[in-house]
Formats: sequence, C-alpha cells, structure tokens
Amino acid sequence: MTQQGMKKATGMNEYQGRSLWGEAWHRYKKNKVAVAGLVVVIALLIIALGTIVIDLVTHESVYNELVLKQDIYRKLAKPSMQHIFGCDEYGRDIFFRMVWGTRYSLFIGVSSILFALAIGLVLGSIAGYYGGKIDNFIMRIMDVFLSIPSMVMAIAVVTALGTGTFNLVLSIAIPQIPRLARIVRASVMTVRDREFIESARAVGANDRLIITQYVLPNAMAPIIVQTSLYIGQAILAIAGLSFLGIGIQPPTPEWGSILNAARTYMRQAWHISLIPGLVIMFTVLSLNAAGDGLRDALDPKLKN
Amino acid sequence: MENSREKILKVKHLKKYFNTPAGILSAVDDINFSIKKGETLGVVGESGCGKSTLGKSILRLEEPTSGDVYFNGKNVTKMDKRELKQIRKDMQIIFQDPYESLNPRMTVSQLIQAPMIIQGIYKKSQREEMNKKTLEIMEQVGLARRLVNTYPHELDGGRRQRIGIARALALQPKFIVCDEPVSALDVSIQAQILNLMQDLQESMELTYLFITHDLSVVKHLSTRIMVMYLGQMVEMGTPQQLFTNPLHPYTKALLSAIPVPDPDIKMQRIQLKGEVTSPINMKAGCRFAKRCLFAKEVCKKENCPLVDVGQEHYVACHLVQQK
Amino acid sequence: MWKYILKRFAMLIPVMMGTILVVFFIMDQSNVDPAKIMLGDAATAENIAHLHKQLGLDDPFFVRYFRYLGNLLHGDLGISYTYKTSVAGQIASRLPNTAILAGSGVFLTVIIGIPLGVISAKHQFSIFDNVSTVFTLFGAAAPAFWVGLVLVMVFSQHLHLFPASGMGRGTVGLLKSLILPAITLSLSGTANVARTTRSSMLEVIRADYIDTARAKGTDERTITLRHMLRNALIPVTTVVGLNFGVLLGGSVLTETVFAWPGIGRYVIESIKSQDIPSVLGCVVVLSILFTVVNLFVDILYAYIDPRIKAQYKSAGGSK
Amino acid sequence: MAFLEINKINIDYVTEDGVVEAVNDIDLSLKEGESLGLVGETGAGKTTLAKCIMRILPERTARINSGEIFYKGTDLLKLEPEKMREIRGSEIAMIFQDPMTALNPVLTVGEQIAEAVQNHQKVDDAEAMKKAEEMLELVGIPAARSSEYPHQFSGGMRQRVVIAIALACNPKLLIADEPTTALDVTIQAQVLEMIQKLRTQMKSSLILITHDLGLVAQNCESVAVIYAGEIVEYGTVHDIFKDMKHPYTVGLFTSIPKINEDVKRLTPIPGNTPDPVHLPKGCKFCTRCAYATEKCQNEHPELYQSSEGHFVRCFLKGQGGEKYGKQ
Repeated sequence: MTQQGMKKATGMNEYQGRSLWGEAWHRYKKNKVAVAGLVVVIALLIIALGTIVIDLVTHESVYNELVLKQDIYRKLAKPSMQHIFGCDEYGRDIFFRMVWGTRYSLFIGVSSILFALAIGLVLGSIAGYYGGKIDNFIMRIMDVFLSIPSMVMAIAVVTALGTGTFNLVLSIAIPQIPRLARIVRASVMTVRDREFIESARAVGANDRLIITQYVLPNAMAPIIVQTSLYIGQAILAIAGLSFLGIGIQPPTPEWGSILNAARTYMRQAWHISLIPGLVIMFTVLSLNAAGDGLRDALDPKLKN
Repeated sequence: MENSREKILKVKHLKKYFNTPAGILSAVDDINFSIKKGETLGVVGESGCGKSTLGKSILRLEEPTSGDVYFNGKNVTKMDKRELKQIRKDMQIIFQDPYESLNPRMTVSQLIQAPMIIQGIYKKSQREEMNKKTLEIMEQVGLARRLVNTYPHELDGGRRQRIGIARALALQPKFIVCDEPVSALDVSIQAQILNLMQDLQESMELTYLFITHDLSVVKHLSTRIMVMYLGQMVEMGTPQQLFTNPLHPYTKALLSAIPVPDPDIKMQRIQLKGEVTSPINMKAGCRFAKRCLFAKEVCKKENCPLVDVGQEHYVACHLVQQK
Repeated sequence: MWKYILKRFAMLIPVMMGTILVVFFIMDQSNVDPAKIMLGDAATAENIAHLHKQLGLDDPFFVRYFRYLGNLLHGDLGISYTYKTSVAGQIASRLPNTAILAGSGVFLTVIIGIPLGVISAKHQFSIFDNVSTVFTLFGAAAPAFWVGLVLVMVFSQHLHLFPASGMGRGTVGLLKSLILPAITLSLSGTANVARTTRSSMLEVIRADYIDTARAKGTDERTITLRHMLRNALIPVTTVVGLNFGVLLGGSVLTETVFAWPGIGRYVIESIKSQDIPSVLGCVVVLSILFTVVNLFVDILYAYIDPRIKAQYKSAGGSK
Repeated sequence: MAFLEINKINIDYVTEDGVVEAVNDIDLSLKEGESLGLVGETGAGKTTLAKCIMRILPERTARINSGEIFYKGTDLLKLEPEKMREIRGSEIAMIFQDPMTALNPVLTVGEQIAEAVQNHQKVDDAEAMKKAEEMLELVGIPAARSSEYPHQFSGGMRQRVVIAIALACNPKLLIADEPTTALDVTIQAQVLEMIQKLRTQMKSSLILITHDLGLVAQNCESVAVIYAGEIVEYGTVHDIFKDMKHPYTVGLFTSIPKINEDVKRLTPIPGNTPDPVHLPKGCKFCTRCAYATEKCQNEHPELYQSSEGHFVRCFLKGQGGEKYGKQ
C-alpha cells in the first residue's frame, strides 16, 4: 500500500527491497530436500481435501465402495496391478484405505497443534512480554504440565474422556501447550529486549501496537519452525494411540489403526504391516524436512 | 549572548535505581544539569557509568526512581500517558546500534513514517503529503531516493544510522538524546554521520545530549561536557576547561589514557588502581576513592558535593575543594 | 552444591503435588463407575451405593485428592478394580522391567547418538555426515511401534535371532529379549540426540575459544574432546533429559508390541478393563519418575556448566 | 632472510553470495623485535591475514589461493599440520579481539593457561599449573584466582588471561588482533602497556591489528594501511603519520576528531567500503577517491616506493617513485 504510494511520490522506479520473509523464501527455494518435503505435504493436503470433497459430493458412496466394502476373496491379497498396496484381512483395498485415512492423521495433527499453539501463544506472549510475577505464575503451571510425559498424558486424557475425534485432538494438544508456550515466551523475551522496541516506544507507540507490529512479527520465526515440527510429532502420536486401540476406532481407515489390525496377520501378509508404517514415516519425514528447511531459511545464522 | 539563551532542559536530582540480586544498583544517582537551546551537552564515561540510563531516564524510556526533568518548563516526570506521547514529538533519541534499533520487518519508508503515523501527524487521506515529507527527510539525512523500499538488512551500518536519524527527525523534535550514535561505525563512516548531525543541528536548531565513551568525539562536538563515574557526575565544563584544565583525578586519568594519533606525542598515562565496579549498595564517600591515587580519609567517608570552581566549571572532589 | 540439590528437591514437592492434581483431575473426568466394574453385572443399586460410600467416591473432589496424596505418602495407590489387589504392588512388580527397558533405551541413545553427532559435525558434508543425517531424519520420523514390528518380522520371524516377545530369563535370555525392544524404544531418541549434538557441535566449532585453543597449539583430539564436546554437551544434556519423557511414553507402545511385562503394558490392560486406579497409579508413577530423572539432569547440567553452578552457589553476584 | 616474510598472499572466502576476496596479494616483512601496526576498517582483511599466519582459518570456507609465509626461513603454509601445531603458541601466539568469547567457559583460567604450557613443554600437571599461576601474577591477576572460571572475571581481566595464554611459552612473534577494542579507555591503556612491557621483556615481535590510529602511533615502529584486502601504504610510523601519501590514509586521518587540534567539521571519506564480492577492477579505492582518474578505474596500481622504505599503492602519489618489487 505504502510502497505503491511511494512509487508515485518518487516518480521513479526505485530498487525494490526484499523483506526478511522474502529472503527466507528465497533461501528455502534453494533447499531441495525442504522443497520436496513441502511438495509432499501439499500433495497430502490435496489428497485429504479431495477425499472430503468426494465424500460430500457422493454422499460417501465412493467411500463405502472403495474403503469399507469387504471382499472375502481378496483377503490379505498381495500387492498387484489392481490393488497396488494389496488388501487387508477383510479384503479391503489398502491403497484406498490409506488415501482416505490421510485426513485423520493430517487434520487431527494440524488442528491439535494449532489448538495448542493458540493457547500457547497467548500464555507465552503474556509471560514473555510482561515478565515478573505473571511470568512466574504462568510458567510454574506450565512446569507442572511438563512433568507429565506427553504420551502418558495423552493416554490419561483419552482414558478419562473416551475415544473420539475431539477428545483425540485434546489429548494430543494438552501436552503440547506448555512446550509451545515456552517457545513463544523465549522468543518474545529475546525480541522484547531488542532496541527497536525501545525505538518504537520513543516515538510514542503503545503496548498493543508494539506487540502486534514489532514483537510478534519478529518472534514468529522459531514459533513457526517448532509448530511445523510438532505437527509431525502429533501425527506419530495419533498413529500410536490408534495402534494401542485408544485412538480412532475401526473400521475408520486411520493409519495407526490399520497398522494395529495388520499386526495379527504379520506372518501371513507382511505387506499390510509394512505399508502403513512407510506412509506414516514419509509423511512425518516430509513435515520434518519442511520444518528443518524453514529453520535454515528463517535463521541463516544456524545454517552452516 | 550565550547566557541569555533559554534553558530547554533542566534535570533535577534525577535518580534511577535498579533492583539486582546483589542489591540496589544506583545507575543514575542524583544528577543535576541544564541544557540551553542549540547546545550540545556531551556525556562521557566508561561502560556501566550510567550515561545511557541517564539519557533514557530523561525521555522516560526508563522510569526514573525520583527527581524531575523539565522540558521547556514542563515536568516530564509527572506527565501522564497522553502528555508523554505529545512530548515525544519534541524529545527524540538516536540509538547506538544501527543493526538493532530498526524493526527488520519494515522498509525504509515504513520506518520513517511509523513515528508520523503513531503521532497522527498525517491523516489517512494525506498519504501523498506524507510520502513527500518522507522523501524530504531522506534527502536531508543523505539517503538516496531509490532506497525507499529497501529493508534495513540490505543496507550497511552508516545508511542504517541515517535511517535512525531520519526517524528521530520525522517528528521535528527540538531535543535529541544521541546514545553513542557513532560508536558502532567505522572511522570513515563515523565522520560522515558526525558531520550530518552537526549540519542538522545548525539547520534545525536542535539541542543534543550526546552520550559517548569517545573523548575525542565529545570534544569535537560539545559546547559543554559532563564526565560521569558510577552513576554520578564528577566534573562538568566547556571542552576548553576540561581538556586544558581537568580538575577531577578521574577526568585526568581518562584524558591521559587516550592514545594520541601522533608518534611524536608520547602518552603520560596516569595509572589507576583496579577496575570499574558496579555501583551496587553504595555507601557514603567518593565513588572514585578506591581507584584514586590521591584519596584521603575524607574521600572514603564523606560524599563530595559538586562545586562551581569558576565560570561554570563544576567538579566533585574533596581534594580540589580543599585547595 | 549440596545446598542446591536439597533446594531442588524441596522445589520438587509443589511441582509433584501439582502434577498429581492435574492427573487426578483428568482421570476424574472419567464417567466409568468403578463400583459397577468391581461388582460386575450382578450389581444392585444398593450394592453400588454402599461401595461408593466405602470407597469415598461421593466425597468432594479435593477431599479425594488430598486423601489420595496422603495415601501416596504411605505408598498406597489404591486397589485395582480388576486384580483386586493393591495397585502399588502391581506397579512395583512391573517397575523393574520398565526400568531395565528404559534404562537400556537411554544407554543406547547416548552411546550411539552423541558419537554420531560429534563425528558428523567434525566431518561436515562428508559421506558419514550424509548417511548419519539420513538416518536421523528417518529415525525421527519412523513410528516406533512400526519399527518394532519390522524388527520382529526380520530378526525373529525370518532370521530367528531374537525372540519376538516377552522377557527372557537368565542374563543371556534377558539380553536377547531386550535387544529388539531397546532398539525400538531408543530409535527416535538416538536420532534426536544425534541431531542436537551435531548442531550444537557445529556451533561450538566456530566459537572464538576454539581459535584460542588452536592458537596455543592444542592438538585436534584435545580440542574435540576437551574444548568442543564439553561445551556442546550442555544443550544435549537437556535433550537427553526431555527425551526420557518421550521414552517413558514410548515404552507403552514398545511394551505392547513386544509383550514386555512392564508398566506400559499394564496401563493398556487397565485402560481396556476400565481399571481407573491402576491407570491413575501408572501415570502418577511415570510422572514422578520423569520429574526425578529431570532433577538429576539439572544437577548434571550444573556440573557440566560452571556458569549454572555459580548461579546457585551464591544467590548474589551481579546479574 | 627476514624474521617473517609474507609474499603475495591471496585469500578468498567461498560464501553463498559469491567469492569474497578477503586478502589480495599482500606482501609484508617483519624484523625480529619489530612492532608493526596493521590498520584498516571492518572487512579490510586484517584478521584473515592474522589467522592465515597462524593457519587457523576455517578450513571449509577459506581458500588460500597463493602465496608464501616464511617464518625464520620456513614456509608455514607448507608445514605438516603437526609441525605447525608445535609452532603455534610456542613461536607465534595470538591475542584475540573479544575477551568475552575467547575463553572456554567450562574450563578454569588456570587450566586454560596450563594447557598452553603443556602443549609445548613436557611438564606434569602440577608444574604446568604452577607456571600458569606465575603467568597470572605476571599479567596482574592474583594466583589464587587460577581456579576460577572466565565468567567470574571482568572484560579487562579476561583479556589479561588471554594475554597470559598467548605469552605462556615466550613466543617470538605476537599477533594482537584488536586486543583492546572491546575494553574501556582506561583499561585499554593498561592492557596495551602490559602487552608492550612483556613483549619487550621477551624480545618478541608484534603485529598489532587495529582500526585505531592512536594505538598505532603510540605502539608501533612500522605501519601497513590495508584497504579492501590490499596494502595501500606501508612505511615507518613517521612515514605514515607525518608524510602520508595515499588518499585513503589521508582520509582516515581527516575522519577522526583529534584531541590536540580543533576543526569545525571533519573531512570524511565519501561513500562506503566496496562490496568484497564485487571489488572495483582498477584501484580498489577509486570509487571513493576525490582524485581518481580514468586510469585509476581501469588499471590496478602497484605498490610504488615514494621514499626509502615508504610504499604507496597509487598512480598519482607514487608516480615517479621506484616501483616496489623484489630487490
């Protein structure tokens, strides 16, 4: 907005600067592994959204046909041209089950971490910006939560509240709140003490303006990086809970629960145990690669 | 003529204490002075002497513990939020570190316009006028027009410091605290910035409080100089008075420690005992006594008041006053 | 130093109380009626009410919380609904098994992760570094329980090298049965520690004091071990400590895959039979274990980094 | 053969943005016991040159393209790493700029000095520690503080420890890289005085790297002014301070306010240091030089001898003088 205005005022084509975000993107593009990770993540998002659209349009008839329909003749079929990932113990096509399962891992993973981030951002910013007693109070409570191992906490939440998508999101999110709050706090604290904050205060800016325009934009980089890495962790946790039988329940084709069911048939059909694991691994790997790439791009100091 | 000029800033018994785990740190301890319009008051001292805290307390970027600051007769320390925001138009600051004092997410034009927008100098409809003003200021501080849309990280230290100056000038202030504005810069750039600041002072009738650890710089710029040691003023006078007739032993030691860029002039350095400490839980007595070669019993026991030894040359030293 | 340790122990008490409060609160949200489970299908409304009174289930939340805390001090974690015996006893019989597994997990993490990180950093961009980076990327992304399954398929079912499940007897038997679960459990931790060590080493390698050490003629070995590693280990220690929590969580999965008779498996069994006191007891014990381990990590931290030690030695000092 | 002779040293850094030409064909020589000042601004290549002499340049990014460094007749750049290690600390030692980061935070200062001793002398731990304590006393720190960690010392004190480390084995050549820049004026004077005192006692030569002309005037016998990785002027301290030739050297002098003279305005060097990835083709200073001609922009000037031992890299000031080269 301002920049277009400036063009008019100077009446000349001045050099167009590149913002720090622009620089970061420029660096990110050069990192092949990170770009590959990002492409996979975007592809998975499209798949997840695609299946949702298909279900909405077809009133789940495609879902019922491809994902749920059992066929005893194809029981534990090996991978072939018709069924590239083979079939499970009920003769259901594993490929389609995996495709339709994408949404659970991805959306529960993303939404639980975003949920945790929303709370962590508020708690962490307040603690970091104001410091002192408020900081102490918030962080002591966070310490309490931190002393419960996250998977153990997730198990406790699911046990108490029962299985179900929302409870699952809660069980993954709650243990991550203190971790994200800590990161936000640390990041806000480093920015808070920088001189340009004082410089803004010297020209009369108020707290709200300083937090929104000066502190947060500069504190976001490490928060974004950690968030992206936590999403990978969340996906692993969801799969883990489903694997234990306390996450998403069958016949919903969640990746972890497919793997759980496959265990019984490990000896007869190894592929049905192998494939879901590989898919989970590559998903998390892509997210981590994208997250690592973000870190390198956003904080060139850390890059070697 | 000089004396008839109005005093733009008066600082009375200004104190700033910090609570540290080790005790109370008196960063600024009972400082009194005034600055006349158009003057440059240089503040020198070594790291930790409280010179930066003094500058920031005057602007209330640090809340003073006690004392008063009068700007054009109005008491800044007693102002409420609204008045303080108003007075910021008149009192500005230029920071030391050009790499740290600019928001890295903003372009040059955004950085210069931020003060004008925050202070509501231009309305939304006056965008064009504001842009024109921005270019004017850029020209004033020697920033090329083509840089309007660049970001600070794309520029070198000298140009960044010019942005810092432009930001301070954007509100057309009357008084500017310059907190070591050139110490992070290379010699050749330092001279460019110093000249710019002198030019601006002349054309805009600015008053400076110039904080630095560099005695040569302070001598070059100042109308008067104040020497600080551990939160207190130990001597104040014109450059002439201070450099030809330094009275306080600390001032003398400080002057003797400057390496003169002339191989024919050999330094006669005055040895000091020990090192600078922090002014934590200070007791009565001269704060310099521990390191002073001439310290007597009285120096260790009694505070030493600041006394005018003639022609507004102030010094706080028992030895000088006994003479 | 002792004073510091004592102080840290004292600080542990409120944190523990808070932790148990959180866990107790979460588990309290359960709508499972323990009386129904204990009495089975034959329960009458009268029986249930009687049992409620007997167990104090109708008391206010905080009364029950403090009673739980009080009992905990005596080592009493309540009665298991399914086993009808003391939860503490059930846990005590399984705790050593989990400790063995988790202990070997930490051991592998440290013994493999740190050297991997150090060598990678010292030979940045070498083949070793690239292979190790790929390993850590995969290690951090692979679901542990799945790795366990794959290991079983390969090493038990195909090669018949190690047992697929259970805990072996005798030293050899135990070791044989321990190898696969320990690898499974430590994989992601090893990857994390290796990554942290590498990046922390890379930072230290560029530190000014390394130049100083080189400039005084110190040999490379001493520089690596004495100057670089000791400094690089400071952040790694934290990661190892935090990783212990991940390990404890992971032990639930690993113990399930390998039918390892530890607390993790007990938790899952208890969840399935809706045995709330057992789940609660396990979660409390695991959290206490984690907190205590982190306390030791903090003390170790102070030992490695004199700056931290100094902070606690004197309350004062400037800054 | 000179004590230290540097021939046509050329060093690049390979960075993401391109190749930084940090040091460009520098020639220097130093007599035994001499003190040489290396003056220049940030990025001029002073520290790179020093680290190159010590052979502690970062291996992966720094590239020594050509040149030789003869120390007492042996080319340091061709030495086996182990032989070079023996020279570092015992023959040539270095003091670093920032005392806050130059010491290992997890080792006591005593241990760090003792290590320097044990690197070059076969002594047991107790003896090395005794020597370390002696060194501490020598630089004005009580021996009892040898078991303290760096964070327990102030900046000035830390720099003394760094000096103790450097001088622990009586080096014959001491390279001090901005040894006092991070310190306060009064401490700065103390520290430099001590360096001078000790090195004269030990009869060591000194290369003092600094941007502060005052320090050079007070501490050095000869001076080399560096700009963009090149020596632009070299001579005795009198040549440089009383008879300066190169426009850059002149600019440096007119840029600083002087304590012993008054001027109304300083005369700065216009513009900025050139981008080290894209250095000008001709004279590297031509972009900022008031006297630059077309020739300056296209041709690269050699070092000309303007008078005995006084060399200038400038077509205008050096012309008529003898061309500098291998005599």
